Amino acid sequence: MKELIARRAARLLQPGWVVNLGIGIPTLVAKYVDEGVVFLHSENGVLGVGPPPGPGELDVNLIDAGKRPITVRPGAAYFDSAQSFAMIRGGHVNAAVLGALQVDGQGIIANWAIPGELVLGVGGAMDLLSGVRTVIVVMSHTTREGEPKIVSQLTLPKSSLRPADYLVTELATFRVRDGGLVLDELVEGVSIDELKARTAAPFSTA
Amino acid sequence: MKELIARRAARLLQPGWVVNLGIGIPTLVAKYVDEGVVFLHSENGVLGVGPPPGPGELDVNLIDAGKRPITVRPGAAYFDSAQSFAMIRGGHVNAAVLGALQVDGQGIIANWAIPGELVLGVGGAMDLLSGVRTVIVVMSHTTREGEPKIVSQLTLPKSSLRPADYLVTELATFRVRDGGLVLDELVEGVSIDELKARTAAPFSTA
Amino acid sequence: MMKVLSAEEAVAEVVFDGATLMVGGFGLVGKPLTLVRALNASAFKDLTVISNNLGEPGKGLGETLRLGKVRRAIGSYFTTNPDVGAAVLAGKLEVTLIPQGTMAEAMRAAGAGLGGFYTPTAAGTRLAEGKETRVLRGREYVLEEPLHADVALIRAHRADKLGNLVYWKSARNFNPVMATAAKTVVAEVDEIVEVGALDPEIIVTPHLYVDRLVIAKERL
Amino acid sequence: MMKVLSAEEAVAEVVFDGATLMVGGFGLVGKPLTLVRALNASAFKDLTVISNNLGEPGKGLGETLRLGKVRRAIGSYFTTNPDVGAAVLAGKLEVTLIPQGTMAEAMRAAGAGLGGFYTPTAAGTRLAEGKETRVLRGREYVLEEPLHADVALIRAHRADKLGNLVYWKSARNFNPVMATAAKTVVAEVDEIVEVGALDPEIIVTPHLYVDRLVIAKERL
Repeated sequence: MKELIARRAARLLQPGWVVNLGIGIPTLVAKYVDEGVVFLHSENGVLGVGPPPGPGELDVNLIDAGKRPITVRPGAAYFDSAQSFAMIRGGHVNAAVLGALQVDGQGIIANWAIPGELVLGVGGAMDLLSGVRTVIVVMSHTTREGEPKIVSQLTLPKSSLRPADYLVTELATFRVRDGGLVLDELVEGVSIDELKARTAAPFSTA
Repeated sequence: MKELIARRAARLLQPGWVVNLGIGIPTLVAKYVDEGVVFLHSENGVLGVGPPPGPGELDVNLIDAGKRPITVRPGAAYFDSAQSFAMIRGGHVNAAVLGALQVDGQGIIANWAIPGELVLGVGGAMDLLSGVRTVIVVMSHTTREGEPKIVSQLTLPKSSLRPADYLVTELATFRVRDGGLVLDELVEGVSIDELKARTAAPFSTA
Repeated sequence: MMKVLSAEEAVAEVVFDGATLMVGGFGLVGKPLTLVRALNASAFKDLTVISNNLGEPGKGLGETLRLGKVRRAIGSYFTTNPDVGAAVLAGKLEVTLIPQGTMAEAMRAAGAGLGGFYTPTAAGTRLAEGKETRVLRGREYVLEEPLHADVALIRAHRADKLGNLVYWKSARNFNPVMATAAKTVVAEVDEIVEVGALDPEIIVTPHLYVDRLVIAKERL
Repeated sequence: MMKVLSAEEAVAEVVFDGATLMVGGFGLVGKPLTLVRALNASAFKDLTVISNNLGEPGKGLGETLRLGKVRRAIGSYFTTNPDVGAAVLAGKLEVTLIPQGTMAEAMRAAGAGLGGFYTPTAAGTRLAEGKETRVLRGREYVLEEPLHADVALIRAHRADKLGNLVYWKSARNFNPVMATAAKTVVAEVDEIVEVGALDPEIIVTPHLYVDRLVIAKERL
């Protein structure tokens, strides 16, 4: 299911784009893009992330934002955290692929805090949402308990005032347009009634 | 006279200091410092300015803020204008030696604009005054017409709310302390009465 | 791969009447002279030029000014070109003077997606008139807005074919920060090398900031 | 020439009870592990630690926390060390969470002498509560203050004897910006080379930001 989501999210990325991939399902997107055509940005200070190191290639000081060892592509560059986030906030990163806990009917995302739990991490998620040109949310359509994650009203704290541009689940891809969700693509074998039953926010089909 | 001022200003610079020299008399200070001990910063993006190029050393793309060709010392670094002024404003430059048109009795400086004339240049003077740790003003004690340049009230627009720390002229060196001028050193052969006659602001002698 | 164009093609593609241009350089050092010549040969007009200075009389941007293409100039030091004062007095040019460090920082703020910043520079002076000031932790600061442009014409030393840039000595100056602050960035370079030929540790301007490359024909 | 000290000497010279320390690194990469070990072996306490995270349980700054030396932690991501949550619940640790980019920018603002800046990050969220917000040109921004420290403990790859620094791959991260934001900066490096051995074009942290050098004894 995760692979299906990642593969479909990857199709939204345009040649030449600089893309930041979050932790979790977003990480899997790397498998489905040509790193010579799409450039991967990691907010800890790398542009041009390549595949994981092969035997003998490991450098423990070269990691991505998920703290996994990486390699870099030819033409890569290193920079510090302030410059990295300047790129992100300043709109120089074409897209971010991010996970989410909830998304509302306007595309507003909750992906960092759970009420009642001690919140000890935010990382770069809010910065990415504030600045990248296209935000692609990838997530399972429902929680493990089967509850809709696409909701009319967020019950979790929002991550930004800025909505996602695309929302990719194992059932469908939505686009956010004029403050509402628009169904872009239904996964083969999923009926529109099933999708509606598992989605707790309205969406249009054109 | 200029050389005398420059030589005496140079004595205020401590070993290990990073120092920015303005245009005019300040430039001459470089002749009286050991560039291996005092590091010269130029706001167009050079730390470690060395002497003017000798025969065959000229690089037209290596200039200081006064647009004169320079060389660099071993251990020099280049950086962009934003980083250069971040250093200046952030207090990482130990001292600036600047010229002035007028200084008042509190050490406030006017060095950029003349009333009634079109003002078309400010450069980095205001940034230097806002951030460097020690400001040393070097100037002739009076105008070409013999009018005092140290005045009780500025008649020219001020350059900053921040006063100078030292004021070096061909007659004396003053220190600014507790909001007033204190005579630090009288040039040999100058009497205190002569100094007072040519200075239009009060100063203390201890 | 980055588009490599002639200076004339690049100017024709990215500039337009009424455009706001950033032009790199401190004096003539680090100035994209080939691009400026192409700009001067073009028919574009009503330009706002953001550059530390406006060249020397009839040289570089000084020629752009003489050709009547510049409606407004934003910079820190125009004193070296007497044409600037004459144009202002003749009502042909509007000049906005900004302290040099504030100008560089305002470009960085634009490139970094900030809404504004408080700087101590110019607080209490004539250059803060009309600007919001504020005392923070006992010190007076001036609120400055980000400084954006439609196009940046910059000068670098070497580019790789992706558009990663390295500079040459003090010709770096405003070029890297301008590359972050404009919608479209054209870099004039001495040489274009293969991808991978520049060490990732030494790249000053990563390729995501650069849109077009032009080979320099004019040198100092 | 820069003072070269052992990690123990450097910590003894620059740290004090109640000090605010910036510690470089993203996870353990780019973390000054030799200096952190010396800090852990010292008697200093009541520290405020500004670092993206607080290591892993019992490792690096995680050990500093276990030793009860940290009164307050400022960072963006403490989730990987469960000791942090336990210490907060036990009332032994105060945590301030800041978005990672805002943290880096606040350090830069401190190093660049700014009084504050407006960022869009976190506007409208819980992390903006209690902070001043403002709509500028139609967008909501949060006012953030500069983030200063008494001491920065940073990790670089090579230094020259003046203290100029270059870094290694993604171990650069917060280190250069922390070097600008603290009163005293100690850099732990793999190697110290002669003055002039580092090309002026590739120096990331010029020596004016650095106060002490220490040779790294601990490696990843």
